Amino acid sequence: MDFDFSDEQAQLREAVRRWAERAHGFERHRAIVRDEGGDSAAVWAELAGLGLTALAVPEAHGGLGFGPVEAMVVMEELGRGRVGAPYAAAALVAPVLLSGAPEALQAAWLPRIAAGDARVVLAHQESGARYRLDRVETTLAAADGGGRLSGRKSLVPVGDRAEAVIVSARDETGRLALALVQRDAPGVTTRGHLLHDGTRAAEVTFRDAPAYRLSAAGTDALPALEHAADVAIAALCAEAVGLMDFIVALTADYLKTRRQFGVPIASFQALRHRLADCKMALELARSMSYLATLRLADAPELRRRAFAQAKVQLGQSMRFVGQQCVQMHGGIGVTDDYVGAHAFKRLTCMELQWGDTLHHLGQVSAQMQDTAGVFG
Amino acid sequence: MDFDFSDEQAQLREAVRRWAERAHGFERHRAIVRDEGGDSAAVWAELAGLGLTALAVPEAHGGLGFGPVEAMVVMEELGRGRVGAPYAAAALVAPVLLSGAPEALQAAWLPRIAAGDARVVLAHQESGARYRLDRVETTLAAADGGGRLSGRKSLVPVGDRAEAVIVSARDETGRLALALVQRDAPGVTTRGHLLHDGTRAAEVTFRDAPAYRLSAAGTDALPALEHAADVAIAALCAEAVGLMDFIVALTADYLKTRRQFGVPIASFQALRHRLADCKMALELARSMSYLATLRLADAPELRRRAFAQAKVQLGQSMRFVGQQCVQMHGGIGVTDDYVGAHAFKRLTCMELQWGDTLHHLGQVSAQMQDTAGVFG
Amino acid sequence: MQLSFTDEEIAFRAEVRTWVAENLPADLAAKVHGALRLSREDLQRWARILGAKGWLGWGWPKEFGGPGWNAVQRHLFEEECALAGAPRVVPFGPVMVAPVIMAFGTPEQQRRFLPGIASGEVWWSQGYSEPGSGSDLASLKTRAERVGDRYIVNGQKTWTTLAQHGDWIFCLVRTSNEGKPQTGISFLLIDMKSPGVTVRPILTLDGEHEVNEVWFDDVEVPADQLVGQENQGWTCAKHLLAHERTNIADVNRAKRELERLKRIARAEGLWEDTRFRDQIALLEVDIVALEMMVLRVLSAERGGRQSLDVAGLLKIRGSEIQQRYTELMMLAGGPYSLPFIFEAMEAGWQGDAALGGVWPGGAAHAHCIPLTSTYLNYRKTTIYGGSNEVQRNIVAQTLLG
Amino acid sequence: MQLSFTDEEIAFRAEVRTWVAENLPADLAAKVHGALRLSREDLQRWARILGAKGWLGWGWPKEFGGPGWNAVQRHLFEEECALAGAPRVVPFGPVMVAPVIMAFGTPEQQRRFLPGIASGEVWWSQGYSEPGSGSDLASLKTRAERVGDRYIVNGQKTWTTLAQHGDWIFCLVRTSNEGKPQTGISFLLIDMKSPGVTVRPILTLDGEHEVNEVWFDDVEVPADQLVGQENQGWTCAKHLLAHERTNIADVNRAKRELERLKRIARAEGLWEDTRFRDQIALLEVDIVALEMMVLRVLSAERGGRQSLDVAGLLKIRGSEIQQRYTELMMLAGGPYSLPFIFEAMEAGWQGDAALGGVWPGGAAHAHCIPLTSTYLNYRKTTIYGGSNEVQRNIVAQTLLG
Repeated sequence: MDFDFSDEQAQLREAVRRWAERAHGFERHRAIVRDEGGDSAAVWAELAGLGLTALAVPEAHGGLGFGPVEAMVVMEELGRGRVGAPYAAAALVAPVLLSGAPEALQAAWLPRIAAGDARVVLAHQESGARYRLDRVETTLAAADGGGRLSGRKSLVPVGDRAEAVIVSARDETGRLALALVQRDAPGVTTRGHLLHDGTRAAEVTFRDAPAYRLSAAGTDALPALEHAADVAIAALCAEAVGLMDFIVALTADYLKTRRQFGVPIASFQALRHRLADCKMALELARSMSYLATLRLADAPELRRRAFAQAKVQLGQSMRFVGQQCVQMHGGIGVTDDYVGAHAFKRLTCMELQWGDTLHHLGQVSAQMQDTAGVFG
Repeated sequence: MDFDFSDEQAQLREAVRRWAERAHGFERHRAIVRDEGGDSAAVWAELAGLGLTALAVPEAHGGLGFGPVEAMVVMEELGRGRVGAPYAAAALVAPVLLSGAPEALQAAWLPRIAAGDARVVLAHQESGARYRLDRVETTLAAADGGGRLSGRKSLVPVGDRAEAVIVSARDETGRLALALVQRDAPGVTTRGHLLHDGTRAAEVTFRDAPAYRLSAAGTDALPALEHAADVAIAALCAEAVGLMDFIVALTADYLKTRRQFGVPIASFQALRHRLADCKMALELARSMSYLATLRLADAPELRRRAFAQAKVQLGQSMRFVGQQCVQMHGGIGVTDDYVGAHAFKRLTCMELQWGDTLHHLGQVSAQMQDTAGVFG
Repeated sequence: MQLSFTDEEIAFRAEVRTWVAENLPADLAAKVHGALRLSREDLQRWARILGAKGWLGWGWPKEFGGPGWNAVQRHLFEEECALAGAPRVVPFGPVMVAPVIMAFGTPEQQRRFLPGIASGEVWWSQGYSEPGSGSDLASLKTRAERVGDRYIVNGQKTWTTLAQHGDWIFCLVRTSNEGKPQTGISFLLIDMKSPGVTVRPILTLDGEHEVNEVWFDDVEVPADQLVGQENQGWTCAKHLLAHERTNIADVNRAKRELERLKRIARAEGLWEDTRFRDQIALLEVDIVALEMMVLRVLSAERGGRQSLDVAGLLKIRGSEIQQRYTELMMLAGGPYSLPFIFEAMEAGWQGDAALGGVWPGGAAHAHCIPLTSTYLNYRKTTIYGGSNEVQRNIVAQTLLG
Repeated sequence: MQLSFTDEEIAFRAEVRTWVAENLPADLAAKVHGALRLSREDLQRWARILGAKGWLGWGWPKEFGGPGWNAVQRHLFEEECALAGAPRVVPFGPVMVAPVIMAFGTPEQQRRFLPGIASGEVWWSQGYSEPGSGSDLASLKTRAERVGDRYIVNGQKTWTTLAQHGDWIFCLVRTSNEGKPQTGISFLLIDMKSPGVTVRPILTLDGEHEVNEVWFDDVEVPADQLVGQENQGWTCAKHLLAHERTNIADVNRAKRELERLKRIARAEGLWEDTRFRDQIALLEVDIVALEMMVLRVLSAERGGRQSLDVAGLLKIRGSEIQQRYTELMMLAGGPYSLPFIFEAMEAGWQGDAALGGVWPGGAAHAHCIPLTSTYLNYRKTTIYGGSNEVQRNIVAQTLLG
């Protein structure tokens, strides 16, 4: 039971933080949203330059083979720095999905991911699925050398710019399968758009698109998909913690600077107590972010229960901290050219990703045991 | 659409308020709890002396035949005055239940109720029923001249001191029936006890106890029982509003008087805002109390929906106002000899009577229509 | 005490309902029900229609050409418009500056300005807030110097709603630095076409252009555009704030949006979900309770009495409820509340041709597009018009002195 | 970073668990699990058992006869005791005054007082709060005048928990009125059998006798019962407050009570009720998050670092959660949470013979009897030990200065 970071982890944090502060200011973020549709190739190259795209790739495939704690450290700093790049999707989730793939596929893609040359992202969202990973209508038909995908996916991170997409689909036996399809393959159509947080996603349709099956025939890929989702949730929790660190500090500074009625508004007890409540929400969220990361390698049942609990806490914290920090700013807090407003928008969108608070509350409720606690 | 009180109603309010202030101070309340088991014959006689026991009894039976608004006015003042007498149960609910009874029964009991000579109360609570009025296992067997009751009821208001009890029971056909049994009838056993709010209730068992059937054979008494419950809920809402009026004013006075750090604690913005929130909860509750009272005579569907909404609002308001007013008092707020603590206990118990907030939320949720509003 | 309206009130409601049904353009109602973007022309169309009927100044007394309705009639009119999906009337002219001109303006000013407001021809803006003066309005710094028969105005206003469309603007300006801040403020009417007036957009966090900065650089304002006495502007401002308190709760619109929330929940398959449905049920209770509180205030006002201690609660509760229903709509949309497609806020957007004219998730989720924008935009409701913190200060003042 | 305990910690936990299982009297555990009334004798029995094992002063260093455990070991010990249903150790002796005597007492005072505390023989009370000094402790007025080799104490303490059982009481008293309030306070140990000490009960709103007023009327206190220097009492008080911060969250007990809540919900037929079950689920998340926060503080403390900014949150959150589970238990009991039967809080009460020895609603609802009493009683948790309002002031101070 130890929540200290190693020196290596501290150095990793420092490196990411320094890069974000130096190279990824708010003006650059806005320019990326305005001029590059929310996704910057240059930023991705810089992340690769820092070695971050190699972080979760096994050493055997040219990566660093780091674990969940290092991923958490990076995500906290990307959150603090308000970096909208699809790092979690393309650098953390993809390697996990590929780890179950045939060796040839791993050898083909993992080194390119590590080098930052290729982005591979998961496409799981379907129109009627809401937050359920097992509601899949996209089909995977067997074909020589792999399969053929038909269907439609929404909200695929940088889905119109990634080199390849890993798709959840039903095979002929009705089993859930995972298949990789190259974006430039015939039968793949993409339409990119912004999300409210300034990140990029795409609607992707497949018409008999040639695909490589990742999950072995005869197996159900749902456990693998759920594990990938939990990798994404752990990353989301860590990013949210870094982002809440940022917005709470930003708000504290504002309260100390802004004057009304001849005094700094930091002198009003109602605002002081509310900032204390924000700090509470932040530290509860940080605690559950740690729990999620440290449970990532555990048995599915234990892991899923902890992740549902974590997303419920994060959902509540993100909403409260985001709303109250905007409120305490007054008018400036709702303007598009204020960094705090963008932090709020990101916090808002994160609640709607990988299952909202009510969804995960349902999971917690359904999985409750007679006893409960950090240790299960 | 008019929420003004008539001069008569204003006079009625004034009379009850003056009596409570003059004759029913906190010391008397405590003495009644300590020495009289939470129920005082003298207080009942004084209420009768004020004509209040006749309020809801039809003029044909020696009553005043007043309506729901007058009942609300009285209950608000009994709440403000913290009068624990079973007025709603014995003076408002009983006449409604008897209004459907055979003329002979009405003639036998209503005049005595009006005169304050007899208290007749409803016994509906059973062990497994929780808040459902239709969960009834007590049986009513037909017998010449009426029926015979067997079963057990809990939490019957002054059930060990009332002259008669009206019992919900199943007849041989499985229909819900209402039957009146005299407390001194053979086969009736009672055990009185206090509730946490200092009022009196009793566990009552029936073994082949002779009873008079109120509801006609072949009919289902549930609608009548639900209507009686709504009369009780309207009374409860009004009492709670009066009681919250009292405790909010009490708390405001305390904040202005109590000094810490060299200043009145009324100067702390966090407490000022919380008192404002209490005022909000109080006025929302008053609004829904009005709605309940004014819907009492409406068609069951419209009435029940409004009453579920009202009890949800009251439940939330009573809990928030009670808890926060105690909190703002600090230590004194949790001492047994402080009037505010007793107001809090009464507010606490009222949430658990006639369906708690979650129960009625379920009712609202189940009865939602496409449109909603005060006018249905 | 009684709940039902009088026969006269019921007849009045029916008359308004019929007229609105016959005169509210369907395309406008569709935009409002869908929470899509409204143009200046959209808003002006409805204003002119009301103006032609003599109902744009629905709160005005007969002597100034208004219908002379009482508080209950005004409420019924507002409710019928809201439920039918009429665009929100831009209040700065008919609801805000007009009553001030009626109460404090000269007959000449009344003749000059009221007709253009009543007809909907002239678009007014409100120049109150300044960068340094939000909750603390009395500290405003925009100066107006009297030089001969004109005032020379210098300074900056901010959060000026829809000023990009404005013909005229009414401003609180500082004409004296003596005494306490409230004194020394004057109420000026300024032609926005005057040289030296610059309007700069402020984009809100939903990316919309709704508020502005308005700069005044040696703007010459004829002295006959001063309303009331010099340095008595605070009196005008207070009069304006006191006027129209019930509609601030916006409960009529809340009822309409609750209906919309239920439609969205059905479309997204949440209507049978106990967990989400309970959230709607709680909101429904909140809205009914707020409506009852509004009706209590109306009943008191019709009786000629003020019930300020309750009226002061309406803005707090109304804005909390507005934020709650926008929040629940966004949550109901779920993942499909995430896309930000600026052009999709325009009525008639058909999606992307590349995907065969469909939306993220398909046309079935088209109603999700505005949900997060509205949620984000409505964070303003607890900030503007006197932040809810300031409102709580006021409520506490009445309770604790 | 890692979640699991070390092998040593796991072995330690096993040792404690075994010992508690073998030494905690079943009748005591039954009372605690049932939230029934505990007598002085009940509390003393467990204290003596711990004392005999040398674990009553479980936070003490070896040099004073304690086990010398680190923060994690202390936490594991507390958790095992809580989950097993051990009575709460009355903290005033072993947890509060002992560390002060160790830090500031003379060797003579340490020899004189620590053994009786460690063995559980001597019952200590805490004399801090006064009628006029709650949150504002430094304003306390109880006077101690030095006369020769003794102090003459006059004044009144209040909210003195279980003082009716007390042998000794440690008090903050005013020995000087110079300088700011904190200076001029001294830390005195007073024998409650001294002439002039009067204890008057204060009943809490659940009707229980748990707190008292303690009056001092010319009480003579030998000067060798002053701890630390005269007028340096505030330093002792701060040391006491700084000591033992994690258990203030009481998360171990919260975990035990969550299990009890689930048992009650099952018994009352609520386990399958989505609406109520979700409330339990939310509480479960709250408790897990609080436990993680506690573990973070323990990890920092074991590493010799303070993480005050988080520790300051523990009391606020812990007390909110205590109130929430008592509230949910009361709600789970439903109508059968209403009866107030004072004698039924005694273990073994069999109900009323007149009804054949049964309870309101039958023996199936017997577990409901204490629920509302506990709910009412626990309102104190956000008030005592520095009200949550004061705690928020402190947290805000670290954020905003």
